[in-house]
Amino acid sequence: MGVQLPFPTPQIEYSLLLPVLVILGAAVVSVLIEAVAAESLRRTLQPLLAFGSLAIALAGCVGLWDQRQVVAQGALVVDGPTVILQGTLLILAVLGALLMMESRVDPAGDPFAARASTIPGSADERGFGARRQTEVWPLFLFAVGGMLMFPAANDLLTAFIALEVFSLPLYLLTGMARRRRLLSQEAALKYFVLGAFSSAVFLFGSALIYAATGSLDFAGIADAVSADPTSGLLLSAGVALLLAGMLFKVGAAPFHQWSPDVYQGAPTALTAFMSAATKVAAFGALLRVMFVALGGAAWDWQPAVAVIAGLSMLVGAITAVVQSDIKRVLAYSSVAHAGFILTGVLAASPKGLSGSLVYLVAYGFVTLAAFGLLTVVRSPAGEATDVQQWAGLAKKSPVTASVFSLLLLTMAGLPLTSGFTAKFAAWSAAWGGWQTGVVVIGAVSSTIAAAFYLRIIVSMWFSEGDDAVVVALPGLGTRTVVGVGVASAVVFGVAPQLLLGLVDGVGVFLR
Amino acid sequence: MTASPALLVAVPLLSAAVLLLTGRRSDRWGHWLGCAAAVGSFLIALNLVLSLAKQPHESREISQTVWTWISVGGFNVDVTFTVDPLSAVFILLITGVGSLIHIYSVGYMEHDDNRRRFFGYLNLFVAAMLTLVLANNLLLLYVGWEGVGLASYLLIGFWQHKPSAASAANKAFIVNRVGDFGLSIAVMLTFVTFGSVAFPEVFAAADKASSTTITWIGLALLLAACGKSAQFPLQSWLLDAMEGPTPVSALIHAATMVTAGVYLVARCHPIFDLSATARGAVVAVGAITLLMGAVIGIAKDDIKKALAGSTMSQIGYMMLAVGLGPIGYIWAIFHLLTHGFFKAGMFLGAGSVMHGMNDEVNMRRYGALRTAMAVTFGTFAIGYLAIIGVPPFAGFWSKDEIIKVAFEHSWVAGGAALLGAAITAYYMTRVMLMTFFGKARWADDAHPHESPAVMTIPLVVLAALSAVGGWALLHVVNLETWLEPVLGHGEGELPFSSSLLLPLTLAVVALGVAAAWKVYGAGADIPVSAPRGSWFIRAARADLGGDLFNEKVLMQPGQRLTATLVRVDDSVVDGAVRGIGGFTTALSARLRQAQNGFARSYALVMVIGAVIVALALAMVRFA
Amino acid sequence: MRGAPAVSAYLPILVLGLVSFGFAVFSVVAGALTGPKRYNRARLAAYECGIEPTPQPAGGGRFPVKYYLTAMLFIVFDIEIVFLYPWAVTFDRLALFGLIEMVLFIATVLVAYAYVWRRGGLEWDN
Amino acid sequence: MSPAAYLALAAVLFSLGCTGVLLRRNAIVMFMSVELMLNAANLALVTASRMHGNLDGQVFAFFSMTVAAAEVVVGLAIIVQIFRSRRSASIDDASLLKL
Repeated sequence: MGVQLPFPTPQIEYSLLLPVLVILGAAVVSVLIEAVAAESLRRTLQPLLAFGSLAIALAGCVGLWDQRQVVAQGALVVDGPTVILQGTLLILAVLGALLMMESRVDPAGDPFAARASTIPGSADERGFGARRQTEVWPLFLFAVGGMLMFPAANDLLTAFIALEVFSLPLYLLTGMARRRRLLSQEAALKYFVLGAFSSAVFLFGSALIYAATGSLDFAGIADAVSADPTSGLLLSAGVALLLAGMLFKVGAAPFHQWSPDVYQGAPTALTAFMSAATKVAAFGALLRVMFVALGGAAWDWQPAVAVIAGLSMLVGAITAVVQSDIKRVLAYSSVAHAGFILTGVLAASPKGLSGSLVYLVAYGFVTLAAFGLLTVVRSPAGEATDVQQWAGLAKKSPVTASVFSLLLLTMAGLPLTSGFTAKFAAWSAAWGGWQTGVVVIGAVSSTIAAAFYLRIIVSMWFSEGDDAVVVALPGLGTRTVVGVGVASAVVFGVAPQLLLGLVDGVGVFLR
Repeated sequence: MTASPALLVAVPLLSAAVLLLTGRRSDRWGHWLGCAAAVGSFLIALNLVLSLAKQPHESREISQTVWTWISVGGFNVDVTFTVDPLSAVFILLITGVGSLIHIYSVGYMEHDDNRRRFFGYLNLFVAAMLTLVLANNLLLLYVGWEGVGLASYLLIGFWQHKPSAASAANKAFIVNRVGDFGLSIAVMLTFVTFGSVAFPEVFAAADKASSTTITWIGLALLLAACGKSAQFPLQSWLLDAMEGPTPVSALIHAATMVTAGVYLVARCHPIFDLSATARGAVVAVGAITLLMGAVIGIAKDDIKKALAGSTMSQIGYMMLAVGLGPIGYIWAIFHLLTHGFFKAGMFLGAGSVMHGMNDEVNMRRYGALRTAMAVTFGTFAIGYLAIIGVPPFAGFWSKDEIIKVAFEHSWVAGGAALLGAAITAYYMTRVMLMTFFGKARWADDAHPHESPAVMTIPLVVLAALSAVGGWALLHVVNLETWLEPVLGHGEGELPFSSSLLLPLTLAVVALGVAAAWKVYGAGADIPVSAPRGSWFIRAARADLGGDLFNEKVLMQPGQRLTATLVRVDDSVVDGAVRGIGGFTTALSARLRQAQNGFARSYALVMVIGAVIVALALAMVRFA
Repeated sequence: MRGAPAVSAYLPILVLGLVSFGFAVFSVVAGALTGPKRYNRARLAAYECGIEPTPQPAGGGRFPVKYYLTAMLFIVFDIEIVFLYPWAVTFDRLALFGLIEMVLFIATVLVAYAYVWRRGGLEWDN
Repeated sequence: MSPAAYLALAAVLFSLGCTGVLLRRNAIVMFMSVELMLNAANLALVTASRMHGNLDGQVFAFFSMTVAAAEVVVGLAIIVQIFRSRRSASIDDASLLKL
């Protein structure tokens, strides 16, 4: 009855989608393992599956290096930025998984609650105490799969699905910390409610853009925008809502307020992965939307992004100064970093794109390592994240203190560290035009930011410590994560050409 | 054979790495490794400078590119170390005085459990400082700049058990951030203007840039110099920095790091040559600081702080001189060198006194030490004669020239320099008299004794340099000719007969000495607790309001902004939400007193954010 | 946009809407006319929370999550239908491709089902 | 009837949902408000699909329903969990995490 619209048989380029398909397939298998395998078996099978699939996906990703193609009926696109973002995400996922595997720092042997559904403090919970959580693995794999899709999404529908596929597992994982369960659950609730809210905003923005342009895919939107540059209120409102939804995920001010709470409440191993990978995925998608779909209207959105970038840098840097919890300090600093990356987005040029990508890669590894290192400093109650508990750390473990100092200095953007390379790449793209003002704000906020990084360093080296706080000797996994972070900070700082050249080689977004 | 400039940096850096990473294992021999690294780099520096001297006068340069750091499009930053006549004098000063201070520290820090770490930091400092002066581009210079800041910071706070040391380290850091901000702006401006940050390319293209840009770059560089060299208005950290061990004060806060600002201006002189405004600002800063530092020097009873005030003042002289243009550059560097000799010597002398007096720093508790500590007294006295400018000691040659070129520039600059000389004579005589003459006012348990040889030998060497160094640099080394290819040469004209200048200067100095003698000289009764003093002395004791300035201008706005942001977050947003919601239960009321953590207020802020974004979009679209 | 044929195509839906609206009105009115009128606490209790937040023993006993599990199961199948239906409509045109994709889809849903089943989600009396 | 009216209705529903999230303190009701926002988006999508005469919007609506369902599962899991721990479904009670 009624209208017959064309419905062609879709073509799916499975080989080009290998990384995504492998991870999502592994996630489904992982659920199956949860369903049928015995607990002891699950404990070995799940990590094996996770690392195996990540390795295959990574290999597939490397194989896609030269591919520039729109795939799956225009739903996804495989191009240079996609590959580099997916590659980064996969490496971050491997490192994140290593942190999740860590069994030596917590006396209980596992960073996650044995069974998330038990009530904190109940006899029920104690009954499960010795068990190891394996349900985190399917959730983790689904999150990784969604993250891989997000920056590759070429239309609003795929972007939305990807957004949800990686967000929903993260909401659940946030609530699964073994220690401080109430905080963890609360963080999950907040993250969920606000995340769902932002998804709704994103969705409504998509709907309005669709209503204004008649197209969901980015190329179609771009055509409609350039055909009618004055297309009115509907499009503006849609873009504003879409931006708001995405800026929530990247944690830019004023959409950032969830991040300190969530970063603090979530299990630290997950915070590490989430803070690094979410930002990479979300910025990847944001870049694609801004450059491909709205590239023709850059003049329109630049002032808005400039405001958000400036706000993020200032709010992140200034608020971090008064924080007393290291996880919150890092969270606020990640808000500031979001602002720094937005400075690159703001440039709306190929140079801005590569600057942002460089920043994401540099930032991802260092942040992951910094959060990973937080897990080893412990008090009897669990991780010691109060800045005061880190006082005098240099006496207890000079290596931990030195490494953490280096990571903080990298975040502060000290020359000869990757942080400097990143800031250089992002800012040199934006410097010159009217965006110069934003870069100056960036310079001011990084000056402020250096103050709180230094505050932590000073307290580690120059204060008397609390004897109850000890530094646990982590397993190989955590050490690898920290080692990779430190290596990236030094190598990309001393020889930035490696990173700059890599990113320059990938070219721009495919339309 | 010519040594490699990179090796010069690598030696202390490696030694620092060994000392800091091996931990307690190297406690027994760590300090000797540190000394060996310093002396080794001094030998390398010597080798480099001698090779440099063999090259033709006009094109003396030894460059080594270690690797290409950044290469994007046409923009290249190399890690290149360049030894030219200007950096040559610096590397000799840094490694030479540095070696002496390393050796001295072996004795001074003998009873400190963390002596190895101290030497690690010192080596780190030497490496960073060498990077700073050898860098052939602004970015690498920036690396060294941050490095010396970090090392200075670690060393000021070295005695972390003293809260005052930790807070001094913090203060030094925060004040220096302002300066570093200036340098980062200068680097960015240079990069944008010239498409390069390498000195040769930038200087070659400098005259093609617009004069406004050049002025801004100059002012940004000046801000950086003010931070690092403790010049007005960023001077206050230097006095607090005296919380660090005395060898640190001698090396970093007298002889080398604090002069980095002067080096920066001298190095970038082609920029300043093109902007009279920037040069004028440098002169003003120098003149103000030289008087300010001298006045602070009068009022301090803490021997190290009196010397720190003096350091500020002397660097003020150098700043003044570099601001004068081609006529002053060479004399600024000359004074920098002589000051490096005599001030390091005096600081080490002060350290020797403290060492013998149970770490007492209050000069009101000294007195009559000349017999108890003969070597220290003798060397300190030579430093004293040098700093007040008595011929033929080192300071005389350099200060006299600065006063001369200052008068060539203007009456105001000359007057300030001359007045500064008088005050210098006054406060240094005061230090001298209070410490070594008069009655013994020692604390009951003080048993002053001379320091061991490992400490006195560096004192003697520095004293010798203070005595003849000025004359030798001028007439044996021929510093003027040596520096000319880099810094250029200018001739000025005195507004009065040049034969008047020397008597005038000496008369002024004599006046200052006489005045101090009258107050603190033989038979003067110096109370153990400081009298209240006139408003002038009180203001000077309070560092002439330096901290007040910091607090009002630098810290309060930041704190207020932070507080406001938190308050907006806490009360306005949450308050609005609360008003609408109207909650009742006791628990939530209690939690709400803490006023944060509410997901709904976060959502509200998000909505506000979305509205901001929408408005920004609409403004462009519909405006 | 589309003129008369389109409107007539939606006519049955309009009729369906009217019928359901009429049914709703009828039920409410009939209930009001015929039912007993007694007022008690239960009728005035908060409705929006769904589950009355009654205090439970300290340390927590078990919470009846059966309803919640049922709802979740319902969703598993509900979702399946949402996609099965359009597929069924265009089944002939999507041919083998559609079939394979749909099998994959159903397999995925079955995995979720298996998970619920193995984890005891289907045992009501637990 | 003009499709613009449906879009306007969608906007009204979205705003209602948004207001609900901001004003209600019961997590479940907040969550229902979010669902209202999602459905407003669905309405807008279907309307736009009709306006532009292509099916993209309708397909999107299907998917967003699915996502909404998944969100319900996850959301209820978290809310039920926190309710069991704290005996309260008030979002404002969940404010241990702050400054």
